[in-house]
Amino acid sequence: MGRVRKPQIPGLLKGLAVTARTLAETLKPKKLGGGAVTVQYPHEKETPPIRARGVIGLREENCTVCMLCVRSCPDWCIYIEGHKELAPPRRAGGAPRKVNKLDRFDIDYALCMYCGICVEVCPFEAIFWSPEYEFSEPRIADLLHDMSRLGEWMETVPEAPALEAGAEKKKGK
Amino acid sequence: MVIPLSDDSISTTTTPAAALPGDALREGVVATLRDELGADLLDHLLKPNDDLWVRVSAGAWQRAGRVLRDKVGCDFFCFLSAIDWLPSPYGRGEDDPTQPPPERSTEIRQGYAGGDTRMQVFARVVNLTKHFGVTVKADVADDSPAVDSWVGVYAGANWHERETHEMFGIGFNGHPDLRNMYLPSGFEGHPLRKDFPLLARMIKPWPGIADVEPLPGDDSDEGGE
Amino acid sequence: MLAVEIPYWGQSLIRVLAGALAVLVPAGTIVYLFLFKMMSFMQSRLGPMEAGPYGSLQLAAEVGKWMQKEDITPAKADRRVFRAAPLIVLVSTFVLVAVVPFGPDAYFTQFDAGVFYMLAVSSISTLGILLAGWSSANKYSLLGGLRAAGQLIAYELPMVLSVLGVVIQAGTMNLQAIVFKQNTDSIFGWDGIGYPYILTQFVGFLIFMIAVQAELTQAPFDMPVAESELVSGYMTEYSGFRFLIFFIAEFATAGVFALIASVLFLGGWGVPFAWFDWTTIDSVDDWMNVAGPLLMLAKMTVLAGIIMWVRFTYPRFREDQLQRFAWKVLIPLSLANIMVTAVCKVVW
Amino acid sequence: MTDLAERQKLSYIAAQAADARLNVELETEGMTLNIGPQHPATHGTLRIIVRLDGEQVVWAEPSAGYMHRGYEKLTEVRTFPQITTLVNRIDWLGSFANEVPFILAAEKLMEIEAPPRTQHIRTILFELSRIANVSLFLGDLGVQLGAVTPVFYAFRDREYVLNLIESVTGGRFHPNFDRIGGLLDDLPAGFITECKQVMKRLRAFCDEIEDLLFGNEIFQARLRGIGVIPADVAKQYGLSGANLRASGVDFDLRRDQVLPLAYDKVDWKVWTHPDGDSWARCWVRLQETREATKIVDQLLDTLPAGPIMAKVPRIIKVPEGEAWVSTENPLGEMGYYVVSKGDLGPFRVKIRSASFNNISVVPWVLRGVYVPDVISILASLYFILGDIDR
Repeated sequence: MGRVRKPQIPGLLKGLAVTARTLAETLKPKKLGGGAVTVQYPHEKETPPIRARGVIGLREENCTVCMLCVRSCPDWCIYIEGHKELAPPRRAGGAPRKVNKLDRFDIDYALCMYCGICVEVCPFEAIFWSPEYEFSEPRIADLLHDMSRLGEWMETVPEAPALEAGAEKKKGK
Repeated sequence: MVIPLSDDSISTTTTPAAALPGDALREGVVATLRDELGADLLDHLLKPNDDLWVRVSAGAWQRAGRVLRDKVGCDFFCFLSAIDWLPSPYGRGEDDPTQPPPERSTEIRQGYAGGDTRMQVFARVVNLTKHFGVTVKADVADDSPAVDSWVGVYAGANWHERETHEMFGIGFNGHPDLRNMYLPSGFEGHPLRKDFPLLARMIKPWPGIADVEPLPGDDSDEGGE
Repeated sequence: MLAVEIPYWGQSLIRVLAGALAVLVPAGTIVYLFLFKMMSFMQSRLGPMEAGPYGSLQLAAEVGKWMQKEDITPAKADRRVFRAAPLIVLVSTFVLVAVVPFGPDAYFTQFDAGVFYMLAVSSISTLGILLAGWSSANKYSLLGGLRAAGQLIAYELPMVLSVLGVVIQAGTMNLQAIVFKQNTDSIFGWDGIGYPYILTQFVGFLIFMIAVQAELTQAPFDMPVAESELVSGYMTEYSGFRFLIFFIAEFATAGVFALIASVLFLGGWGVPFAWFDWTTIDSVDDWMNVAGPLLMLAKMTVLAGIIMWVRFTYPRFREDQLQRFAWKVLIPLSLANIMVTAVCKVVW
Repeated sequence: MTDLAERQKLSYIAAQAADARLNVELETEGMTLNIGPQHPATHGTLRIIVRLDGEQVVWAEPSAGYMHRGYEKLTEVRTFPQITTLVNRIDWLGSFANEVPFILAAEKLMEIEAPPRTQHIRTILFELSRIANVSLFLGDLGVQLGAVTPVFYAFRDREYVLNLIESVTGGRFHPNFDRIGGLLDDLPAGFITECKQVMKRLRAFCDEIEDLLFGNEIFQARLRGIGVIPADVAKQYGLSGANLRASGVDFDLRRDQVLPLAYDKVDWKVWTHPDGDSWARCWVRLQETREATKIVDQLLDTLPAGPIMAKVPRIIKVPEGEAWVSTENPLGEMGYYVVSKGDLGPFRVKIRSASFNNISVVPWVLRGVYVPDVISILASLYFILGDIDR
């Protein structure tokens, strides 16, 4: 790297060699390790990593309407409504329990910054990240995903990845 | 004209024997400033192993910059800005618009190295060879907020003063070109003053205000398991 | 000579159609092969893949797109000049191709001042570019136009001088005769590959190709278009159909210059006449009228490939640097080349 | 050094005097050219107004603010954990590096220190974002100077780095991974081996760029001796990062301050160049990218085991006080002056971004240069619009 002046190939030729090498590399069949680095998108797709923040899935039955996610959202893009109702007692003969029932859970992806704070603060494992990314819409209003739409994303949520050596087990999720 | 260029004199340095500043060095800086500025050095705070804050009078603002540059060796200009110490009358915009606004303290408490006025300009300059920085503050009068410009001392202060001028409404005497930098020229108000409302947080109510609808005829707050 | 007699109007029609073909086929080849594919491969991607097999109809799609676009003339532009400028550039390409011989009988016209004519008309495009830059009422276009004018004039000179070496060696300015010479002469009695002038005029060839690169305003000489600083220079204000003309003219001119270079330095349409015991132009078999154009196309592709390869690899010169390069390096070098050629011509 | 700058200025003065003589004869008048706000060379919406005499710049004035988002105001209505998602949009190419100084400032006020494993991972991700950022600069440099190919190589190889960042943090551009007291999560399995391969690739990329651009004679002719910024001017304007080091000032915040990051655990070099011209700035960045890959390699080898979170209260309230923390970001010194009043959110955050200072030298350095050099000098100063306007 030391720039010692000694006779060397002119930089102009070296540059031509670099482009020619890449040309040959791209023309080489895929089987031999060549080919372009690009992916022909609608025909073939890359798989995003497990942790990729694509879209948020909702496990409705876990939600206790605690409003933590709504209140920690920096963008104010989550809207929750809920009501209390009586549920049958756990043990026979017990008093009926009061539970919070979710009426509305909307996330406005037009506002969302994909920061993940809501997923992080949720204490009841009700919302998760899914790496799914194909949900663009021609109309901006359609980016507001309601409870059922968010519930459907739940099917695409992967298991959390294994951790690198030396990591401590994480509590919670 | 051909300009000869150095080619072989490129230098690299490896991880040093951390010649990092001690607090004694910073005390020396305070002493120098006291010598040069006298009574215009109003206050200072030296946090051990952290940093040095000094407060000078508004009249000595430019002189302080010159002393820091020439006598203390802080020739690297880091930034210049201002602080409005008035607590925001709007909070974080999370109030319920249907309720009367909550009581908020209007007490002005200045930070490190004290202060007497609502607004302070502050700047930071660094000594690159001895690796320490100084944060210098000055009070600006409430009725006519203005200090002398630093442009003659640190050329880089130009843009920072323009920004501070439009964001806080603080004047800089002797600045060559105190135009708006970010805002349109006819803009009214000074956005970074605390009493300037942030409209983005006013146009819709906070979704977090909503709460779980209680059971009919039930007053208790906490339900659930 | 061709066996069939064709009336004059028929000949003219054939010439016009063939001329269009001779301009558009190289342009299409260069755009698809090099601009779309080779550049993409050099950048580790595939380029257009959707229109037609391997994107081969992409150019057609692009032409369709440009034709649909609105033909905008800026309000303050000099309307007539602005509209005419791209046509002038395109016309210069067509006029230029007229002297290129493609076969023993497959030529549009041939006359003794061929080289002279070629060098003269190739500067017409400068006029078009200057007019485009001037009439656009845009400061970027103006800068681009002026840079182009300065650059094209500066590089005209080394181009002329580098061709002179060939002219001295061939002893003629007739392009057909230059092709004939290259294929009939022999190297020290050996006529296996004829005598392409690239062997003796290699310096001239290099200077010619560099000058061509500059005339075409391709990188590293693309200061007049310089999309990252002048936003495509003189073409900034053009859209739709007229931009398409500029676009086609750029690559068609590249093709035509590559054709000319192959005529001057690589033996043109001919194969060494000794292979088939031809002695004169008239004794060449008729099938050369078909094989010749194909051979020319192949040589054009190789040369255009080099032009494009350089274009995709190099950063651009600054205006004053490229002027200095032309006046202080290329012109003295080509003058020396002429001297040496002349001396050798006299000695041998 | 200064000698060189003076000579350059003298040559400009001579050139201008010659032009002035000529202009008196020809009675030309100047032309005002607006470069931007929409212009390919400003990669963003920066506007530079230049007054031209022929193609020579008589006077230049950048006009920023087309992308001002008011982050300093926005931080005042957000809580501390919410601000990381905001600040990683300042320099969007090296976004993780934006979060670190803010988190460090908050930790300083709370008097907590992240565990060693976290410090290591923070440093690794910090250097990865530097590589992602500067590799794009190296490619973009080619485009500004008319070479179309390098930028594709840059995008190609930066993609591997972004994939790494995404596999750890979940976000390609906006990781939002740093937390007060630690990190959101640990590294996923297989990261170390993959990262090492990518670092090898990136070193190959640096070699390729060196062959394609830095070794190219045209490239050198375009950049050497152009846009010279002497050391004292650089310091006065507060230039930082590679721009400062290219002027011969040996200062690097990774080395020259005590921060809870792992830079003191590895063996690395600070590169400086004495010339202070455009070439020196580009060259220093190329060397820094190489150096960063070596830092990452060493850190991966010495990654300590342990927890990644310090003991932090569930609801974060930062004690009253003021703190200044700056780090050596890809673009230069990025610092946060955080004032807290013991609330959930900060009272005032002054964001000191590198590009704001770096670009404020433009009126000084552009005087007397030619239009093509305007572009190359701007490219070599390397700014990101979000980092200027905040």
